[in-house]
Amino acid sequence: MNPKHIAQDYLLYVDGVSVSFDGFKALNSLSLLVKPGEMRAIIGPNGAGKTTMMDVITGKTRPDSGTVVFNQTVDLTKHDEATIANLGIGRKFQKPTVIEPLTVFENLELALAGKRGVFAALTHRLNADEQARIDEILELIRLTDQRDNQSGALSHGQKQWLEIGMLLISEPKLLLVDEPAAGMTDEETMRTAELLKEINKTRTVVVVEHDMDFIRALNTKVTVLHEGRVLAEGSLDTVQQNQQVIDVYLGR
Amino acid sequence: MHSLRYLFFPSVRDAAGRSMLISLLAVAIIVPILNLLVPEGHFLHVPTYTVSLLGKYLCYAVLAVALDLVWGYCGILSLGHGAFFGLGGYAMGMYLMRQIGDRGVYGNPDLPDFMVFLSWEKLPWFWYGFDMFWFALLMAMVVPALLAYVFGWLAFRSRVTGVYLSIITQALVYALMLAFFMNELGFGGNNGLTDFKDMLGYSVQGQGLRVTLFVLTTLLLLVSFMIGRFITESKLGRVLVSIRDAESKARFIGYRVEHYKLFIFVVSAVLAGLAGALYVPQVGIINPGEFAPLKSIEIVVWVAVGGRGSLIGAALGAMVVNYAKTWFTSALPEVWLFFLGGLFVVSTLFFPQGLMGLIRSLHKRALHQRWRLRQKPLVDEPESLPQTVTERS
Amino acid sequence: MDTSTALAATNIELRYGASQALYGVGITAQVGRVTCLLGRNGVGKTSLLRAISGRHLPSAGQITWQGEDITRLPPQARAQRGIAYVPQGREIFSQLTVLENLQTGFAVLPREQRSVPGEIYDLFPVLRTMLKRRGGDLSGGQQQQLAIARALVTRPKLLILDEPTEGIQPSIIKDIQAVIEHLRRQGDMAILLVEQYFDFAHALADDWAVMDRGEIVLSGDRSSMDAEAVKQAMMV
Amino acid sequence: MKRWTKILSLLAVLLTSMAANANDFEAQVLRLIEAGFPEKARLVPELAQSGDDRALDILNAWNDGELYFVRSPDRVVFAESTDDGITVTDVLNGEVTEGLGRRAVRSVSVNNALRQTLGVTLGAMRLSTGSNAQRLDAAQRLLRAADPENRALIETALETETNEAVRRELLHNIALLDFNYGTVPVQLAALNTLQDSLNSDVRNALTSKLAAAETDPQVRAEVEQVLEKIEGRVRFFRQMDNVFFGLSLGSVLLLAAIGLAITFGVMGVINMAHGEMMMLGAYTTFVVQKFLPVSLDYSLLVAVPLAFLVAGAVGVLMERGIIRFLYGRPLETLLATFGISLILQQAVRSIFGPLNQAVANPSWMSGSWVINGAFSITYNRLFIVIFAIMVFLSLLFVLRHTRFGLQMRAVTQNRAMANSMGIRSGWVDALTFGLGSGVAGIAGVALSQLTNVGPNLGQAYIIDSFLVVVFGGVGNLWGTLVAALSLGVANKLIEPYTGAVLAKIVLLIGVILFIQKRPRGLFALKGRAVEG
Amino acid sequence: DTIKVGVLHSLSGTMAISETTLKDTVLMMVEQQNAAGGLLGKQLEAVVVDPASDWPRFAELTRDLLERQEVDVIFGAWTSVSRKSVLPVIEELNGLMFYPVQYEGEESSKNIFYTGAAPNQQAIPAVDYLMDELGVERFVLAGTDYVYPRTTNRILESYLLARGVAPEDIMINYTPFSHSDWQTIVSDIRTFGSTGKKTAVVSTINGDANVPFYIELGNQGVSAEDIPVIAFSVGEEELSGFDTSPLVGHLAAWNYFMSAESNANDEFIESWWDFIGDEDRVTNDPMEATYIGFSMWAEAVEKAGTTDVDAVREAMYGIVVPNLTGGYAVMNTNHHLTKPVLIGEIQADGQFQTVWQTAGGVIGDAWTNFLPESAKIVADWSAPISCGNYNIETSVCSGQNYE
Ligand SMILES: Nc1ncnc2c1ncn2[C@@H]1O[C@H](COP(=O)(O)OP(=O)(O)OP(=O)(O)O)[C@@H](O)[C@H]1O
Ligand SMILES: Nc1ncnc2c1ncn2[C@@H]1O[C@H](COP(=O)(O)OP(=O)(O)OP(=O)(O)O)[C@@H](O)[C@H]1O
Ligand SMILES: NC(N)=O
Ligand SMILES: [Mg+2]
Ligand SMILES: [Mg+2]
Repeated sequence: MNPKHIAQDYLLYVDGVSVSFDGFKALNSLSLLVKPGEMRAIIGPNGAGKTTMMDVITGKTRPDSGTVVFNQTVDLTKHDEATIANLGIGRKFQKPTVIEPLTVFENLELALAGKRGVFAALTHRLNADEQARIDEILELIRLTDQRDNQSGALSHGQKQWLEIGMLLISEPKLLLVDEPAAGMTDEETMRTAELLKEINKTRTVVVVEHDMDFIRALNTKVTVLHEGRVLAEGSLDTVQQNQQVIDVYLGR
Repeated sequence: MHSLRYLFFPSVRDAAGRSMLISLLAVAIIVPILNLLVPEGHFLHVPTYTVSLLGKYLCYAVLAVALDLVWGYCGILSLGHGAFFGLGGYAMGMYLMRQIGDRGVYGNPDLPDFMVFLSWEKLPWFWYGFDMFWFALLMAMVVPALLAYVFGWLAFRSRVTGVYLSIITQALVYALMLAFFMNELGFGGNNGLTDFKDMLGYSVQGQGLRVTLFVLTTLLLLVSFMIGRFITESKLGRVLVSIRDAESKARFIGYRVEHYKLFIFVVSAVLAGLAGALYVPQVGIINPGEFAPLKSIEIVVWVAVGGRGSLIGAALGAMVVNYAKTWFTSALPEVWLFFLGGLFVVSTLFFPQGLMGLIRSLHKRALHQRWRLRQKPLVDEPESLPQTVTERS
Repeated sequence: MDTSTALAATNIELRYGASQALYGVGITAQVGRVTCLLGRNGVGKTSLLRAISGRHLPSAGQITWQGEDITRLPPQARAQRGIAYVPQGREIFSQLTVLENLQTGFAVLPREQRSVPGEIYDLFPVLRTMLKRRGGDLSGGQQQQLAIARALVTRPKLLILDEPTEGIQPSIIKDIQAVIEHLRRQGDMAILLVEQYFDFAHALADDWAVMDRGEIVLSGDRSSMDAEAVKQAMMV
Repeated sequence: MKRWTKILSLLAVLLTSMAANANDFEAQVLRLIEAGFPEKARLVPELAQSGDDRALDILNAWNDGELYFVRSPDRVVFAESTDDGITVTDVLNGEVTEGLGRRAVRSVSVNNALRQTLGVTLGAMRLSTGSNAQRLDAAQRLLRAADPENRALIETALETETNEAVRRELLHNIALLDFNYGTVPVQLAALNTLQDSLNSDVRNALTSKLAAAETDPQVRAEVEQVLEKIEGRVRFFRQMDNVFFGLSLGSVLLLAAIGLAITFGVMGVINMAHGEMMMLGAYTTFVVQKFLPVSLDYSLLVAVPLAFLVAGAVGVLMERGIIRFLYGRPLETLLATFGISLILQQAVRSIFGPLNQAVANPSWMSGSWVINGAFSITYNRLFIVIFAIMVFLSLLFVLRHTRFGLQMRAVTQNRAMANSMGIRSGWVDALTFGLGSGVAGIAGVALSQLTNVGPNLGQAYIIDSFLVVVFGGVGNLWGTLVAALSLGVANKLIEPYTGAVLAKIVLLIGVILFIQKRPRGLFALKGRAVEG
Repeated sequence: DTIKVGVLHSLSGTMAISETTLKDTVLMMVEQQNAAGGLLGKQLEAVVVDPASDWPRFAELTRDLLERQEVDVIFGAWTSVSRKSVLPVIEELNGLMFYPVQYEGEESSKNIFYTGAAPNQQAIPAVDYLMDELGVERFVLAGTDYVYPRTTNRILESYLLARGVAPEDIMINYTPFSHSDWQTIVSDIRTFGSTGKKTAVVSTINGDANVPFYIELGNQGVSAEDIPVIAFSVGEEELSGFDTSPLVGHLAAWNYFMSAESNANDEFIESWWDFIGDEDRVTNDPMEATYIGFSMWAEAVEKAGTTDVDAVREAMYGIVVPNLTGGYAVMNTNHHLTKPVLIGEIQADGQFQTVWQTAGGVIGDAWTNFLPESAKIVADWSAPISCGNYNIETSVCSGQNYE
C-alpha cells in the first residue's frame, strides 16, 4: 500500500497512533515524523509512552488506531517483528536483552546483517570479512576479552554494550535506541553519543534518553512526549525553556 | 562443498562425538558377526534375542535423538512425540499387514484379518499403496512430517509456546490414541496390527532379516546423529538456541521463529517416524498403546536422564532407561518401580545434566569449551514456565 | 573500628564458577552517612552488593553488620536485620500489582507496622495512581521508582541501592537525591549507593570509593572527592 | 394399628390365601433352603399370609439378602459376623450358634423376579407403614404394575396419606387405572390428572393407548395433546440433565486440577505426581472408613482434613527433599516427580495390594434427589459440585487475601528478590507445595466417592488435570474454574451426539484449536508483565 | 534341576489390578504341586516377570522367558492385545502358554491353550437367558472401546437380529478405557429402557470403568428389576472394590462363581486364603481358568513324561480335570475348553448367586458361528486337519506362521 498523503521525505511516519491497556491510554494520538538520515532524540517523563512507541514501530504492540509507515510504502502495523527487522529497523531495548546462552561472539554472529532464512542459516559459514566485522565491533564495544564468554555472564552495562553492538552489526536503516546510556559512566555516555553521531552519518537514528548531557552532546532535534502525545519539539535549549517541560519532566 | 564436510564428519570436532560414531559403526559390524558367525553356545555368541532387544533400544534411541533436537536445542517440549513414532510404525505395520496377503486366517487376499471379522466390505482407500514397500517407507516419513507440519504451522504461527505447547502435543497424542482405539478407523483398534509374516520377501522371524533390521537401525541412529550434529553445529543450531532461550529477541533480530521451529519439528518427526517404522518389524506389533500419553512422557524422561541438549546423551538415556526397565522387570518384578522411580529422582538430584553431564564432568578437559557452554545454560532454564499468579476478579 | 561503622566488608573475594569478580574488596558504611561506590561497567560493583545483600556468597572475606558476622547468612535473615536492597534491573514482581509489590516489604515488619508510609507516595506520586496496575506493566522508570519504594517500605537500617537513577526522569532524580539527603539527615540509616552518574554521586557521597577490575582503587571522604581524579580512576 | 389391620385384611383378599398353622409355617420356611425359584415365588405370599408374626422379619431380611441357612441340621437363620466367626440365630426358635465358618453359612437365594414379588408384597405392607421414601417407592411400584386389583389398596392409602409427593403419586395411580380401564369420560378426566406426570410409565401407557386400535378418537386427540406437552417438558429436563451432568463433570475436573493449579500453575513444577497426591487422599478415605471408629456417615468429614494433612505432608516432604533443589530447572521437576509418582504407586501397591479398595458412600451421598419424573440429581454429584466450589473459593481466598498468598506469589515470581525482601522462601515453597498437594488429597476424597480407589487412580486424572490448568491459563485460578466447567459442560453437550469416545476426541481437538486463538489459555494475562 | 514355569502377568500399570491375582494363583498352584512332590520327580520353579501393562514388553519378556530363562510353560496375559503381542514370539520359539481370560475368540494358536470363555461360552448363553427367562426385548450393548467388546457385540448383534430383535431395539455404546463419567450414558440407558419393553444392558465394560459405572447406576436408581445389567467382565474381584448393595440383582455370566458349591471349590478357596493370608480376598473366573490350565498342564506333563512342548501339547488333547463348579473341564483339540456357563446375580455381599446354569458343558468355539466369515472356519489340532483355522469351504488352512 502506498498512502498518498505521506510526504516523500519521511522515512518513518507515525501519525495519530493510540494505544491503550485496559483503558489506560499509553499513547494518545501520537505523531512523529522522521526524515531519512535524521537523528531524533526523544525525552519525556517516565511513563510518557516512549518505549510503547518503539513497541508499536517494531511490531511488538498493535496500535488501536493510527498510521505507522516506513519508507513511505510499508504499513508497519501489518507486519510482525521479524519482517519489520528485515525491513531494516533495528532496536535496542531499554532493559538490555542478549541471547544469554550464547557467547558474545555468537550473539554478534547471529545479529550480523545477512539472510535470515532457515536454509541460509543451515549452510552459512562465516567468511573473513564477516569475521573481521565482528572483531571490529568487539573492539568498539570493548568486549574483545569477553569474546568467548557466555553473554549471560556479562555485567549489566556490558550487556548494554553488547546489545548496541548487535544493533550496529545488523546494519539497519533505522535504529531505535532506548536509553543507551543508562548504567554507563559519564565518559562512556559521551562515547556513546559520539558513536551514535558517527552512525547517523549513514543511518537514521531515534534515541530515547533521560540523560540531558547525553542529549546535549547529540546536538539534534528533540521531541518531548508526555502522556502519550507530543508535548514539545525543537532544539534542546528551546525545549528546556518550555515551562510545561520543566514542570512535568526536568524539575526545578 | 564446504558444508558437506560437516555433514559427513559431523563429530570429528569432539571426542564424545567421535567415540559415538566409532562405537555405533562397531556395533553395526560386530553384533551381526557375533550373532551370525559365532556358533551358538560359544561365550561370544550374541543370541538373536539380544539382537532384537538391542534393535528395539536403538529405535528408542533414535526417537530420543529426535526429541532432543526439538526439546534440547529449540526448547519445544513435545509431550506427544509418540504420535510420530506411532504413525511411522503404523505405516510400516500396514505394509507388513498387506504382505500377509491371503495367508491371513480368513484367507482373504484383500483384507487384513481384523477387517474380515469386523465385516469390512473392502479395503479403505487409505490402505491403498501400502502393499509397496517404498510407499510404506515414504509414508512412514511423510505422514509424521505432514502431521508435524500442520500441527506446527498452526501452533508456531500462533506463538503457542512453553507448557501450552507441551500440553497440546499431549492432547494430540491422546486424541490419536482414542481415535486409533476405534475399530471404525480401520487400523485394527486396540489390538492394532500384528501377525506379520514377511518383509521384502524375508520372514520377519528369520535371523537374516532380524540382523539386517538391526544394522539398519544402527545406521539410522548414526544418520540421525549426523543430521542432528550438522544442524546443531551450524548457525541454524545457534538460532535454535536463541529461540529456545530468547525467542522474542530472535524475532527482533529478524529471524522468523516459526519457520525455524517448523523446520526442526518436521525433521524430528521424520526421524521419529523412521524409528517407528524400524521398530514395528522388530517387535512384531503396533497398536494404539504407542500413542499412550505416558509413553510420550517416558521419551522425555529418557532424554532428561541422558542429558538434555546432548544428542549422545539422549541416545544413551534411552538405552539406559530401557535396559534398566528390561532388567528390573525380570529381576525384580515386584518392586522394580521403586528402583526405576528412584533412578529418576537420584539422577535429577545428583546428575543435573544427566548421564552426559556426569560423563562430561569426568572428562571435562577433553571437551570443547563452546560445546559445553551450549549444553549448560548458566542462567535459568530457558522455557521457564510463565510464572504467573494473579487472577482477575 | 569506628563505633558508628554499621557495615564492614573486608577482603571480599567472589567468584562466578571459574572466574573471579572480586579480589579482596573492603568497604564500610556508617549510620547517617552515604557511601558511594563508583566504577566502570563490569568492574564488580554489583558483585560486591550481591555479597553484602546475601545473593551470592563470597569465597573469602568477612561481612559484619552492627557487630554481627553476617557473611554466610541467607538474604532473608539479612532483610530481617534491616538490610534492604534495590537491585540493578529493578526485579519487580511483575505479576503482582504495585500495591502488592509494596506489601512484600511487610514480611520483616511487626504486625502494627504493616502499612505503606504516606511519604512514599509523596516521593513517587505516580505509584499512588497505579496501585492496581501490575508491576510488570509499568514503564522502566516507574519500575525503578517502585523498586526504591519497595525497599523503603521495610524501614531499613541499611539501604543498598544499585544505580537507582537508571532510567529515571531528571525531576525525579532530583527528588530521589532529596530523599536520600533527608534519610541521611534523620541519621538512623546507613546508605550504600552504587552510581555511575558522577554529579549525583558527588552531591550525595559522604564517603566514596572507586572500583576497577574487582578491586578498590581509590577512596576517600567528601572533602577528597575530586572530579578529575575520580574520572581518571574510572577510565581505562 | 387400625390401618395396619385394614391393609392386612385387604392383602388377605388380594392374595386369596388361607390361614396356615404354625407347623405349616415352619415347614414352609425350611423349604426355602431347597426350593427352586418358582417354588419360592409361591412361598412368598404364603408366608405373608401365614399370619405368623415371624413372617415380616423373615421376608424383610430375605428381601435385603440377609436371610441365611446352615446345614446339618437344616436351619434358616439370621447371621452376624463377629471376631471369631459367624453367629447365627435361628429364625424360627431364636436358637443361637456361634463361631461358624464363613462358607458354612449360605444365603437363601433370591433372584430378580423373586425380589420383585417380595418388593410388591412388602411394598404393599409399607405403603401405609413405611417412611416417606418407602411409601413413595411403593406407590411408584404400584404405578408400574398398574394392576386394577390394587385399586382398593391405593384408595385406602390415599385416605390417610399426608405427604404431598406420595399423594400425587397415588392420585396418578388411580388416574392411570381410570385411564386404562375407565369409560371415555373417565379417561378424559384421568388425562387431566396425568398430564402433569413425567413418569415414564404414564408416558408408556399413553403411547400404547395411541397405538391401540380401539381407542376413542376424542381420547386419542386428547392423548396426543397431552403427550406432546409432556414430551416438551421431558426434552427440557433432558437438556437440564445434560447441563447438570456437565457441571458435575466440570467439578470433578476442577477438583482434580485445582491442586495442580497451585503446584504447577503457581509454582511452575511440572508435577507428574499430582495424581498420586489424589490417590493418597482417596486411600486416606479408605483407611478412615476401615480402621477409624467413625460412623460411615461422618467418615468423610474426618477424611477431608486428614487427607489434606497426609497429602500435604507428603508434598512438604517432596518439596524439601527434592523439588527445592530444582527451582530454576522446571523441566527437571518433570523427571523427578515422574520418579516420585512411580514410587508412590508402587508403595500403595505394596502396602494395600494391587486391588481396588472398597470405599463406601455415606447414606447422604447415595441415591438421587428426584425433582420430578424426568429430572433428578444424584446426591453424590450434587455434593461434589458444592464441595468443588467450596474448595475453589477457599483457595482463591488464601491466594488473594492472605499474607501467605502474597508471599507465595512473590516467591514463585522471583525467589531471589523475595528473599531479599525478607520472605523465607524455603518455608513458603514448602507450604505452597504442601497446600497444592493437600488440596489434591482433598480431591482424592471426593474421587473416592465416584470411582475406583486403586494404585492407578492418579494416572486416570493426570492428563485431564494438566489440560484444564493449561486451558484456563497457567497460574490463573479463575481460568482453572472456567476451563474445568466449560470442558465439563461441552463434553456433556457433545456426548449425546457423538458418544463418549468421539466426544473426548472432539474436545481434545477443540482445545488444540482454541489454544491457537489464545496461546496462553482462556484467561491469558496480557501486557508486558507476562514477558517481563 | 527344576521345571520352570513362567508367569507373565502385569504387576504394575493399568492391568495390575486384575493380573496380580493370577500371578499369585499360579504361585499357589506351583507351591501345591511342589508340596505334592512336583512333576516327573522334579520341583517346579516359578519365574515371575512384570510386563507392566505394556504390550510390546509382553513380547520382549516372552522371548526372555523362553530363550534366556528357558521356561517350560508360561501362564500369562490378560488383555487380548497382550496375547496378540506374545503370539508371534511364542509361535516362533515353539513355546507353550496358557491364557486364562474370557476373550473374543477368532484365534487358535498351536502354542496357546485358551482356558477362559469363548463368546459362545458366555455371551450367547447370557443373551439367551435374558430373552428366555427374563423376557427382555430391548438391548443396550455397552462396552469399552476395544476388540473384545467390539467383537462380542458384533456377534451378539447378529445373533439378536437372527433371533428376531428389531434393530431399533438394540443400542450400542462404546466408552474409552477407564471411563469414569457415566452420567450421560446411564441416563441414556434409563431413557432407552423407559419405553415399556423389558430392557437389559449387556456390558462388556472393562476393569476400571466398572466401578464408576455401577455407582452411577445405583445413584440414578437403575435397579436390576427395571433394567438388569449383565456383565462379562465383572467378577468378584471387580465388585470387591465397592459397596454392592445398590446393585443387588444385576447379573454376570461366567464359568465360575466363588459361591459355587463344590468340594473342589471349598478346598480351592481355603487354600487361596491360606496362601494369600487374607480371608477378605475373593476368587474369580480367571483364577479358575488358571487353576484348570495348570492342572491340565501338570497332568499332561505326567502323561507325556516330559515337558517337551510338542509332547505336552499332544497329551493335552482330551485331558479332563475337575473344575471348581463340581463338573469337569475337557481340553478340546481346538485348544478351547468345555465348560459350564453360569449366570449369577450380584448379592449385597459382593458375591454372585447362581440363578441359571447350562445343563452340561459348552464346548468353546474358537471361531464364532455368528459371523459369516468365521462360520467357515474351524480349529482342530488333531489329525487330519491339524490346524487352527481350517476353512471348510476351501479346505485350506491358512494364517499360520509355521508349517
Ligand atoms: N500492559 C500494560 N498495562 C497497563 N499499563 C501499561 C501497560 N504497558 C504500559 N503501560 C503504561 O503505559 C505507560 C507508558 O509506558 P512506556 O514504557 O511507554 O513509558 P516510557 O515513556 O518508556 O517510560 P520510561 O521513561 O519510564 O521508560 C506507562 O504509564 C505504563 O505504566
Ligand atoms: N552471573 C555471572 N556469572 C559469571 N560472571 C558474572 C556474572 N555476573 C557478573 N559476572 C562478571 O563479573 C564481573 C563483574 O560484574 P558486575 O555485575 O559486578 O559489574 P558491575 O560493576 O556491576 O558492572 P555494571 O556497571 O555494568 O553494572 C563482570 O566481568 C561480569 O562479566
Ligand atoms: N480378553 C479380554 N477380556 O480382553
Ligand atoms: Mg521506556
Ligand atoms: Mg552493576
